[in-house]
Amino acid sequence: MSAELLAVDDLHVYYGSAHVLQGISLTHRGGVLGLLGRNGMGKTTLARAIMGLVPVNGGTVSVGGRAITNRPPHRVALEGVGYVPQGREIFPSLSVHEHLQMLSGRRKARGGDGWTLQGVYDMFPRLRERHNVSAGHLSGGEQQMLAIGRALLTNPSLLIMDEPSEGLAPVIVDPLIDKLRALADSGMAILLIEQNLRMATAVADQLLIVSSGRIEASVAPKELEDDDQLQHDLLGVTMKA
Amino acid sequence: GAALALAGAPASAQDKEPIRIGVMSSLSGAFAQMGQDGVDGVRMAFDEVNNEIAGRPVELFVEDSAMNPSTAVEKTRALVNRDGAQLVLGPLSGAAGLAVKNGADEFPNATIIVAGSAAEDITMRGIAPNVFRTSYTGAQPTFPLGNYAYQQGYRKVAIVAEDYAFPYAQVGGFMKTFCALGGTVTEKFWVPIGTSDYSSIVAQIPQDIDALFVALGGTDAVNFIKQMDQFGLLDQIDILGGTVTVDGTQLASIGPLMEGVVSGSIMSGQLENEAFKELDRKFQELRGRPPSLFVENYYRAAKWAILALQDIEGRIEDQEAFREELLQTSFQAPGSFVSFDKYHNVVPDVYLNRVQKVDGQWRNVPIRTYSRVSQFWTFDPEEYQAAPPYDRDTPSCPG
Amino acid sequence: MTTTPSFSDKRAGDAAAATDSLHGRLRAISARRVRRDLLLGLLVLVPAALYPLVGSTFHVQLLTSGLITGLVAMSFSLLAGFSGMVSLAQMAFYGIAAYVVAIGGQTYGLPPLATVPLGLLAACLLAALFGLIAVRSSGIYFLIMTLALLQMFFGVAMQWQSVTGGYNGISGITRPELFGLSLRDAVPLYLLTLAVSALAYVGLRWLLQTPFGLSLQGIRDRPERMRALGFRVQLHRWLLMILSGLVAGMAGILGVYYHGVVSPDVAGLTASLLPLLAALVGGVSSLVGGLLGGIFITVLISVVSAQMQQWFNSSHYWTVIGIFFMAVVIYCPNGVFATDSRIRVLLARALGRRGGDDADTAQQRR
Amino acid sequence: MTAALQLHGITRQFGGVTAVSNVDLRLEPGERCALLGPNGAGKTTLFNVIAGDITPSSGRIELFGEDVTRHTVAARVWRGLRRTYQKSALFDQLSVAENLFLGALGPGGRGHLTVTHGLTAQRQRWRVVERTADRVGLADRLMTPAHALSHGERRQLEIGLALGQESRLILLDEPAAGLSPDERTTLTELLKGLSRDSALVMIEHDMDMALALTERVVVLSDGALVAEGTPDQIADDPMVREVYLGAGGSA
Amino acid sequence: MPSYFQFVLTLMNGLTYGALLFVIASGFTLVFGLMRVLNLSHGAIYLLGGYVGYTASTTVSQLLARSVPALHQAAGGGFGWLLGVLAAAVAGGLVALVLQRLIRNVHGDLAQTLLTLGLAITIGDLCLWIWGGLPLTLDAPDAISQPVRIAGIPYPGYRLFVIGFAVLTGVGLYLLLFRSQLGRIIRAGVDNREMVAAVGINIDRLFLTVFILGGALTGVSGAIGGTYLAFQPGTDFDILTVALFVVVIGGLGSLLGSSVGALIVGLIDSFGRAYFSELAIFLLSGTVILVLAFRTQGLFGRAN
Ligand SMILES: Nc1ncnc2c1ncn2[C@@H]1O[C@H](COP(=O)(O)OP(=O)(O)OP(=O)(O)O)[C@@H](O)[C@H]1O
Ligand SMILES: Nc1ncnc2c1ncn2[C@@H]1O[C@H](COP(=O)(O)OP(=O)(O)OP(=O)(O)O)[C@@H](O)[C@H]1O
Ligand SMILES: [Mg+2]
Ligand SMILES: [Mg+2]
Repeated sequence: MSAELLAVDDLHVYYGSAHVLQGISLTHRGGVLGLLGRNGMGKTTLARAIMGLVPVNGGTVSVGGRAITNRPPHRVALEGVGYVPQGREIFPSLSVHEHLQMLSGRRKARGGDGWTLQGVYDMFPRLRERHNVSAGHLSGGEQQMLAIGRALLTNPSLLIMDEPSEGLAPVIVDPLIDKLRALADSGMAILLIEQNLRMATAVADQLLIVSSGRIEASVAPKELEDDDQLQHDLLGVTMKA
Repeated sequence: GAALALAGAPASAQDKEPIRIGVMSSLSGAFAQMGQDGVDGVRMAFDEVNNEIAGRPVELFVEDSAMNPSTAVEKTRALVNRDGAQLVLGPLSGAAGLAVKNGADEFPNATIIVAGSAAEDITMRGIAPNVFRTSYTGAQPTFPLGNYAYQQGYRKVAIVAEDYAFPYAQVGGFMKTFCALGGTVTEKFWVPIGTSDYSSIVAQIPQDIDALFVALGGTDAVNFIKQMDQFGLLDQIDILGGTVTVDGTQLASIGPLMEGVVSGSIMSGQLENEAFKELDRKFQELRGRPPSLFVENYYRAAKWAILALQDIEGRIEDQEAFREELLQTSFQAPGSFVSFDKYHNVVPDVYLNRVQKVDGQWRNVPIRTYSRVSQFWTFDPEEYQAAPPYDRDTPSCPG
Repeated sequence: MTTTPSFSDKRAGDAAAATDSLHGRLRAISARRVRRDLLLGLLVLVPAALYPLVGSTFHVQLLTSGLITGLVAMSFSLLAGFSGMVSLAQMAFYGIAAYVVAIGGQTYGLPPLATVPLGLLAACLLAALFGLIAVRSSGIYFLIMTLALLQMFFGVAMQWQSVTGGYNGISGITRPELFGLSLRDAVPLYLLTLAVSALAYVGLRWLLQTPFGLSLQGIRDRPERMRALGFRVQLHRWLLMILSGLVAGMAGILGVYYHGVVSPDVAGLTASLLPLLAALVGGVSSLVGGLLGGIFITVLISVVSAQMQQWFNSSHYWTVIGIFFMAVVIYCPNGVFATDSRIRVLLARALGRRGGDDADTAQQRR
Repeated sequence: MTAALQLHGITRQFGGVTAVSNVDLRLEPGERCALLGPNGAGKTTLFNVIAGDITPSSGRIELFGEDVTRHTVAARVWRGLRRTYQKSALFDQLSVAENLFLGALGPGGRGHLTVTHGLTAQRQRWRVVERTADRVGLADRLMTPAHALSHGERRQLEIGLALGQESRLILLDEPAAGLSPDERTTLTELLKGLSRDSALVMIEHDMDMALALTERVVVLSDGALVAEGTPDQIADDPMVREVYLGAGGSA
Repeated sequence: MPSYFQFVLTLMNGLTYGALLFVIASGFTLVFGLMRVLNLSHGAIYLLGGYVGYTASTTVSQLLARSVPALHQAAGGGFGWLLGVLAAAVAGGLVALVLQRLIRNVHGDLAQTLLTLGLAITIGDLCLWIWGGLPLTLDAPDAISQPVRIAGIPYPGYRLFVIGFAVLTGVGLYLLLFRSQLGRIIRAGVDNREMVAAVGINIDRLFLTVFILGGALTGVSGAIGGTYLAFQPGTDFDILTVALFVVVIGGLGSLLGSSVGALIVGLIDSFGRAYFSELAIFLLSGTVILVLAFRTQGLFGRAN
């Protein structure tokens, strides 16, 4: 297995005439890589480009050493990339249980047992309570849990999460932080896009700052957490007033 | 270039100004087969004269009136104003024919020979100088059928017919003669065109009637007869048919079920005259089945025009003379000997046909012929035209 | 007004915006557009009005017919493109106006001065009635509802024989005179149709750029949100439906003068299919597309049906039209006259440029 | 003084689930209140009931002293109620400016038709649009169609839509969700600066923001009101810690 | 006929006609229920199924009658008919395949719907081109067309067969839509195609499967319906209208809905014709309008 789980090289993406990704390069060798940046800077676009959900106009993407640039999304997923999209994107026509049923056992984990339906229910007990409800009727936070569970069931070796903490109550976020850390420690690589600074700094091993479709900086979480001036320079804010 | 050629070469047909003739028929939708038959008929007639009349070549322009009166008007304009036709054969459906006739003053330099449309008022209650009809009115072929029904001993008849103008007239013609003799029509079932399930009507057909008069066309006729059969009623009731109920188009698909049905038409599946045999042979060659009513109707219209044009040396530009000649022309058409009455409507023979198997094919075989049937039957034209037009309730003789 | 998203500095935009008020900018844009459209309009209208001097009677008639279909198509697009209501009932409004003019003139001998307003009124009333029943439905339910209503209209036209003439309808309609010219003649009727189409178009264009027009588009995109902003969604829909009935009614009156006949077939399959095809070929989100589409499809069908006969002795022109139509949907989803058709994008790609400007299209779709 | 909002025993069931259970709540004019609670507690459902998107199974809603339990959504808006949605509900084909224009056009207190909205008022309305766009940080995206916005930008526009007009009561459903820390700061400033003519209820999982902006906090759990108090009281309440804040959830 | 019998007969007729309508609408329901594509070429595929079924069954019957007359006699036309039904399924499936290939290229509900309309126009005209415009019907095999006596009245056996077929179709569809992995995935894919792909499922291929299945089912309904009712040019749009009405009355995408819708239309048609024949032309559209006026989402439709 190659050391580079994910390698993005000089990636360019356009929407019509808008040049949204302007040459992004990054490599991910395991653990949790965090992406931060203001709204509309191209984080989601990067995630979608990796997944094959938007056409790439230049540059390459490879996973585990295999080129997947502009491959159809299901091929990318079968390469072991899991995706928790921004805005949840659950399937309103299916019940909670059907969501999980649909995916459980489809793709085996590389080694070990892999995720099961029960595993997801154990992680988010709230979902077990609501398992018969049509997913469209779930509350926002419940949908977010479902979206995370859905991605886990594909047993990815690389998990791309686009703002997974959005809409989750603090009481859920804390265990989620621990869980993600545990996953990363057990060998799953995670690409985490976050707006929640606290979560990002707590989970990530390294943080990249995206601005205007480029990687502007790469910092260690500890460094960012402690340095108010750096926070202000890179993100325009400080974490605590 | 054309002028030079004209001056030099001997005047062969190719060099003369062609006679442009428009053909309008229903070529899409439910009447498409009948419409195509009509076009075949026209082409056969012109092929017989090698597409040439009095040394002038004939050019045909075919258009689809789509069963729609507005379209028929537009297509007449296309044929006359665009293609330069001075003679238009068609249209096929009733409303279309009526619309064209009522707007015919727009085309003073063209003559229209209605070849399929059966709406009475095309040649009644006011006529247009440039509109003729060579087919028939809705009631024309069913007057004798009512007569026949009474003579057969039927006294009580029920009716199943589509709910629009043509069947009103077919039923009207039948009832005018049948009721006049003392018969009664106990029940009329009017069904919308395109009705598919007749089972609830089949279930309601009274059991004490002597015969059932069915005036349905196309799939409606097929569905009705089929469902009568499924319910086992077909053998129990005598069936009389309208003009298009038992035409070749239906016989192709449910011939065996129709066996013995008697209907009134201006055409038949087996006639002794040469013109018919010729048409029958040629059409069999072309399509592998006997010619339908519509083949004959359009053929007849074309033939009529050819004869008249030949008599005036192809000078179709002289519309006055052409119309005059047309009105005077009479000839042996495949259906029967035909001529015009003073209302520009055809006076043909009417046949009562019975469905029989002839040489492995289901055909209408004439059992009775009524010669020279006028659109007014034996009634006084003035009185007839003054009477209210046929509809659901007129005429009526519930007994 | 190309707004390429500026990534370099988000704040830079604010400064630029501050120099010029939004209202002023929009006014300038719309003034520019009005000027452009006026010029374009004249460029189209003047030759169109002079066309009868050179064109044959038949071609003038064909154009008239195309414009009439186009008017109905425009009334369809008005509903479908600007408020998301795909209505199949437009020909009922056309039909009732045509019937009222025909019956008023033929049966009761009323002058056109009376029948024309009556016809338009009838079209509006019928649209109001249909609207009352249908506006609560949306999407496919609305579509089916209007289809059922159209069939109802067909049924009444067919069955109410004493008034409508039943299956045969009413034919031999006498046409009025306008400035001493009979509308039975091709050219005067053409000019009248052209004028009515142009007026209807300009009127609707104006209406759509008012707040009312914008509200309709909001309702199309997200009716629940419009409700939550306090709008009377149903009422807006209903009014638009009446307006579209009015436009279709105008077409109906021109149509009955053009054809000289009205019958239940106005609500039949082919008759209702035509404006639909016209609207689509022209692009549903464009009003002028409907008019042009009407002419386009009318001419196309006329040419194809005649040529299929001349070349192949075949009457199967619908196969050609059907295939053409599918090609339009696939390659020019916004109509054959749209600037963002797929063909253009492909061309642009081939020439090394990238597709159209997204920001621009949101503004220009009308 | 009449309350801006008064809920009497609001209950809402979905099949077997009671999403909101017998909630009584009174909100004074101009008051700022945070509605907290774990996921699925019934917060959004309660908003939907107040706004009229769903009817309560039982209970009564009063807006400014008037019983509006049976009123339509629009009728409540005419009385001064505005809201945002947890999942952005924008006019996708329209530009940001047009979206905001519709927000500003809303028929205010009368609910008459937009046809009658005279052209004279337009200039002023566009000015409102401009100001709103600036306030929510979309000033340089005015001509962009809404479907081409990023998630966070859509959230910004979502808030902008509700701020287009004067209001007397605003319901914000997780306004900060999806916003970057920078935009969050801007939003906090914006909300702080809102006129006191209008009361405000805010659902928010960003505790820093929720507690900084409000003077009263209500906590919902399993559909029922379980705690109520000032931000400080709530942050220290052990029960709230348990059901909502969790172990590390210090404010 | 005594009015009691008349009533029973009318009821039976309504039920059998309703069953036929359900069969006719089933392919439509499948494609719409799973794919949310409003397939306006449904009627055209039905018509094509009828024609292909007719040609296949008559050809096979003639061949058999000529080569192995004994077998042909014994089967009572059954072989030809069965083959006709199979051929219709194949034809319907093929058209659906073409349709799916085309529809992949267009986005948006309206555009997709219009594409199917274009296809409907084309197929309808091609059928006229190939088969001409004569009204045709298939002959049911003797085995299923013998009259059965119900309450002393002979009742057409084929109609009872259609009831059985409708029940089978309904159960099959239910299992497929709601009880199978395929059903779940397809429903998910319709909600959000991208996300289904992003969890590693080749959604395009599954969509194709459903289309072909729906097309085949429609083709079969053309052959089965074509044995019950005659068909000719124009039948395509009549069938489409009825299918649309049935499905809409029941509520789009609801299987229960379309079965109830079919029964309602069948019964209203039957009783309406029997007892209010003057209103026959308004029965169908009137029912639709009434239902939708009071339930804007149809009887079993859910608000989205
Ligand atoms: N239409 C519905 N049908 C069935 N259950 C529903 C429906 N709407 C909401 N619920 C359920 O009611 C509960 C409350 O939902 P609600 O959206 O109000 O939660 P919330 O407090 O806003 O949560 P979050 O913070 O996650 O947004 C949830 O468990 C949800 O699944
Ligand atoms: N479909 C689209 N068409 C045109 N432009 C788009 C489209 N989607 C996104 N954009 C633009 O691309 C840019 C980047 O968007 P993206 O969604 O990647 O941002 P992001 O960094 O994820 O922001 P957020 O934090 O708000 O989610 C934004 O300016 C957005 O307006
Ligand atoms: Mg994003
Ligand atoms: Mg919520």
